[in-house]
Amino acid sequence: MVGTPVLFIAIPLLAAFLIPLLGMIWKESVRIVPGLVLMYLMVLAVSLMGHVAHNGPIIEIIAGWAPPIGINLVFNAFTGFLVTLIIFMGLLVWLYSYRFKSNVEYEPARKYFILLMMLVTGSTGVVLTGDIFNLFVFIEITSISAYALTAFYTGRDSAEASFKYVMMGSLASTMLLIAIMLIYSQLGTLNMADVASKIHLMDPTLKAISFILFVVALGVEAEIFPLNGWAPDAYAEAPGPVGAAFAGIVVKAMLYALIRFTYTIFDLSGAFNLLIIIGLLTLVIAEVAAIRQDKLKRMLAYSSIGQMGLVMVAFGIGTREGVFAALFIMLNHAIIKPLLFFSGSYLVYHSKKKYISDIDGMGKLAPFTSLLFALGAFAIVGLPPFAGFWSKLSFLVAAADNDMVLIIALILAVSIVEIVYYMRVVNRIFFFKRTTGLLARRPTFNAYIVMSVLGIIVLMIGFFPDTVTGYIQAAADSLFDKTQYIHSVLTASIQ
Amino acid sequence: MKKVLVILLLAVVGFYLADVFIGIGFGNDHFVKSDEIKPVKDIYLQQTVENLKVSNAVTSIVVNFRGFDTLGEVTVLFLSVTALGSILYRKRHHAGDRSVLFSASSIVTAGSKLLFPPILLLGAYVFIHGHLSPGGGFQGGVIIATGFLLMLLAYENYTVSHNALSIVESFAGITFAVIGLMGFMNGGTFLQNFLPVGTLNDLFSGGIIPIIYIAVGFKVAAELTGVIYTVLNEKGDQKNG
Amino acid sequence: MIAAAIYAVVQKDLLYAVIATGIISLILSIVFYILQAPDVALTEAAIGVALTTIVFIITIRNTVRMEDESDKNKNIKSAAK
Amino acid sequence: MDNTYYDLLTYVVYGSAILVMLIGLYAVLVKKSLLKIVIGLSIVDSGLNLLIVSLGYLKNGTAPIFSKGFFELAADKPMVDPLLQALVLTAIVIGFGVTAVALSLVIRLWRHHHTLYIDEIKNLKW
Repeated sequence: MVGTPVLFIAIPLLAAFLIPLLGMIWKESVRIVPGLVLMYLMVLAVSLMGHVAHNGPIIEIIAGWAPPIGINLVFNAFTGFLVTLIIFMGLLVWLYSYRFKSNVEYEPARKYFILLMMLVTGSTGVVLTGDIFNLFVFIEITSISAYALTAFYTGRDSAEASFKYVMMGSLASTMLLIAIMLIYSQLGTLNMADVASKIHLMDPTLKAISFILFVVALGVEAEIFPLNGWAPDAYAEAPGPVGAAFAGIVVKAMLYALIRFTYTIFDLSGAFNLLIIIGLLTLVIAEVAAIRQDKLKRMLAYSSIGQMGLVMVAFGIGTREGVFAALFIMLNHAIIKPLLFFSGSYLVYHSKKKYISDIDGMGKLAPFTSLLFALGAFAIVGLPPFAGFWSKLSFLVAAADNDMVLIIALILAVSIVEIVYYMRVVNRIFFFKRTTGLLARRPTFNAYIVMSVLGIIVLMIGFFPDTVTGYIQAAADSLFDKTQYIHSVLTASIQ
Repeated sequence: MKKVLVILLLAVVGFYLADVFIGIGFGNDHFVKSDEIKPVKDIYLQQTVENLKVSNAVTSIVVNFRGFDTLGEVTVLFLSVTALGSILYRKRHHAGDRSVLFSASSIVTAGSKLLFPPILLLGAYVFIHGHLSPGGGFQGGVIIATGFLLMLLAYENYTVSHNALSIVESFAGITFAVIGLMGFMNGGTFLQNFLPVGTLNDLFSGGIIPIIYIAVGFKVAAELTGVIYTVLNEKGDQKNG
Repeated sequence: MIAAAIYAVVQKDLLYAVIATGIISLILSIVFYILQAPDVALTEAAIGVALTTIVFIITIRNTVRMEDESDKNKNIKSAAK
Repeated sequence: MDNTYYDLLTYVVYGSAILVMLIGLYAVLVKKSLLKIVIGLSIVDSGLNLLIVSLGYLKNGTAPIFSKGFFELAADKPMVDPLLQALVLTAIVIGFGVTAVALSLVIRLWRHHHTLYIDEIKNLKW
């Protein structure tokens, strides 16, 4: 075997503790080491994915105590898929911000890269862990890094956005802790698989209450309406790459936790309907809000929330096809949203207020960036040859299989809204006259690479969707196979 | 009438929460009665004595059974120091421009000087004996940090070297992670004990538990001192009251 | 403890409010001790009573002492600026 | 000790823990001063910790420490839940970390606005 899943957590932590020491010797190392760590983890993730495809899930036991007693990490097709995605996004964000931060002094740069690495590590931990309380700890790691990254710029509004985030986040973690305690007080265990196998013994009222607490708490972190008060501000005020990291990394991990609770741990029949209702509300309200925004990043943030709503609805369908569609949308969102954030933040780079109207006529000044932005916009609304089309199609097919006509109609209506506001922006970029005297900023070399890679992936998924559907199908199957998950965890022993 | 609305909402939430917890009951076995349920706490208590030879069950859980949580927790503290530094960072650094809480009299300064070594000693005692008596890395680390806090408050120009803090912090953190990785020796798992456990109630017992707790103690002490130091050096632009 | 909590919320002078939260932690740590949790009691005493209170007090020193909710207070402050 | 005494204690302990949490929550929701909000958050944390520890308490229980005295004096007494205590330990430390970050944000906001009054800071939509 090449390595074990625990290295996903241990190596970045070791590096994070080492960086202050290395920084005293060689200052450039604070930028390079996180990247090297992420590259190594990417290699590890890919090789473990290959291993899992042939030999089945890997259950990592920690401290030598088999699952109900100790903490364990689960690396199967589903978690592996998400981990690979998260680390890949982390790597791109690192690459993008590597030179972006070169004008920043040593101290903040060191902190920025440590925080970024810990954001990735925390999210990876959330996805991998098989223990409820450990999940809480990793959520806290992720959110503290996120608070600090939101407030990274010393402008006046970023601290406010971050404060809002801290408020919501710590109330959410209080609720999460109460829910964990309710489960423990009844079942006497904290292991996810163990809880899942015993949940039918739990008092129904308590079960419902703790489920609702989980949904609310994780909903705050996964920007689900009406708990997403923090999200647009945090996206808009955080540095460009961090906004992309939120969309591509943090939200994915939190959504994973929510899904894990709904699908594996709880056996409530009403849970799926709850997901559909929440998802639809999120979707409709976020898209309507997005069309009213006058700042580019806020518009993207609301669009991101809307996409999360769509994912929730897809998960709420509750069939294998639904899960497939949800994962496909998540994948596309994780690739397209960062592309939009990266290129968008260059388009409004010199504009003080970051209004959408400031990008009029950018198409001539910065053709490459504008083209990529347009590509992202086309892809996310689901125009045929691009990536978003296939995920939306699979979603509609899954909904149609279950005769959810109303939902299909609603989704199509919302898609039109989405098309309207994205096309408005694209229209402004290419066909409006430049009104402000602001110049375009040339992207750095690394930013070019990152955006091109993302653009190529979008095109690749668009033209050859088969390259990814296999992995997604395997991931969906492994999420669905609840008994196998429980069995493989509870019978795990030291290799 | 926002206040009334909020109070009403809170009353409803509180009622349900109280209802749930009173239903669970206080001071009795609250786990569901069933053959399938074997609360892990019983296993913990049993294994603590039999296999780990550690007196303090809380320590054995924090450091061994759920050592991964502790690693995460130490990371949270590390992150909050980093976050503090990043949030409060500004370009011009006013060195020695510290906010003074009160001007200390000579009694206070002399007293602090006198108390400082015993506090450090107490902290060290608490974390070295973490596996035998109440206390451990966190508690001992916090006690040491309060010692530094006392000195920082009593002496206006008492400084702690930032580099020294981060060296201590890094080394302690690396120790924790490396001991964790050393668990892989002999085909074990992350954080697995690889040292002989000794006998119950001895100072040298419990395998890697005391070592990890000492590392945690140093790390927590360095981190909390760092938190206080960073905040203390942050003088507001304008003072009021 | 409840009285201290209410006092902490109602009190306009933030310094007293912070000290009230310190008192909550102090009572809490005694309660923890009674509930047979000496480890938690020790942690709560050290973190809750000492460190949190001190960090709050330093923040208050760096900002304002009064919670300015009334217009009167605001006027005084803008006059002082 | 008899059972009615414990029944009464149930209401007292849980009641006060939940009440403290609610008071903190009230401060977070209603108060207009940023520092008061942070104070409220830390009060919520305190109440939560009490709630969790009291959940682990057992009648006539003893602390989960196998000291020499335990085997001599209290070997027949049940031990209170050590796991919940370990979790609270973690929760307290994490709570402190979050409070410190929140307070540093308060200082940042003060630097820019010279007020902690929430209505004057609101640049973004609340």
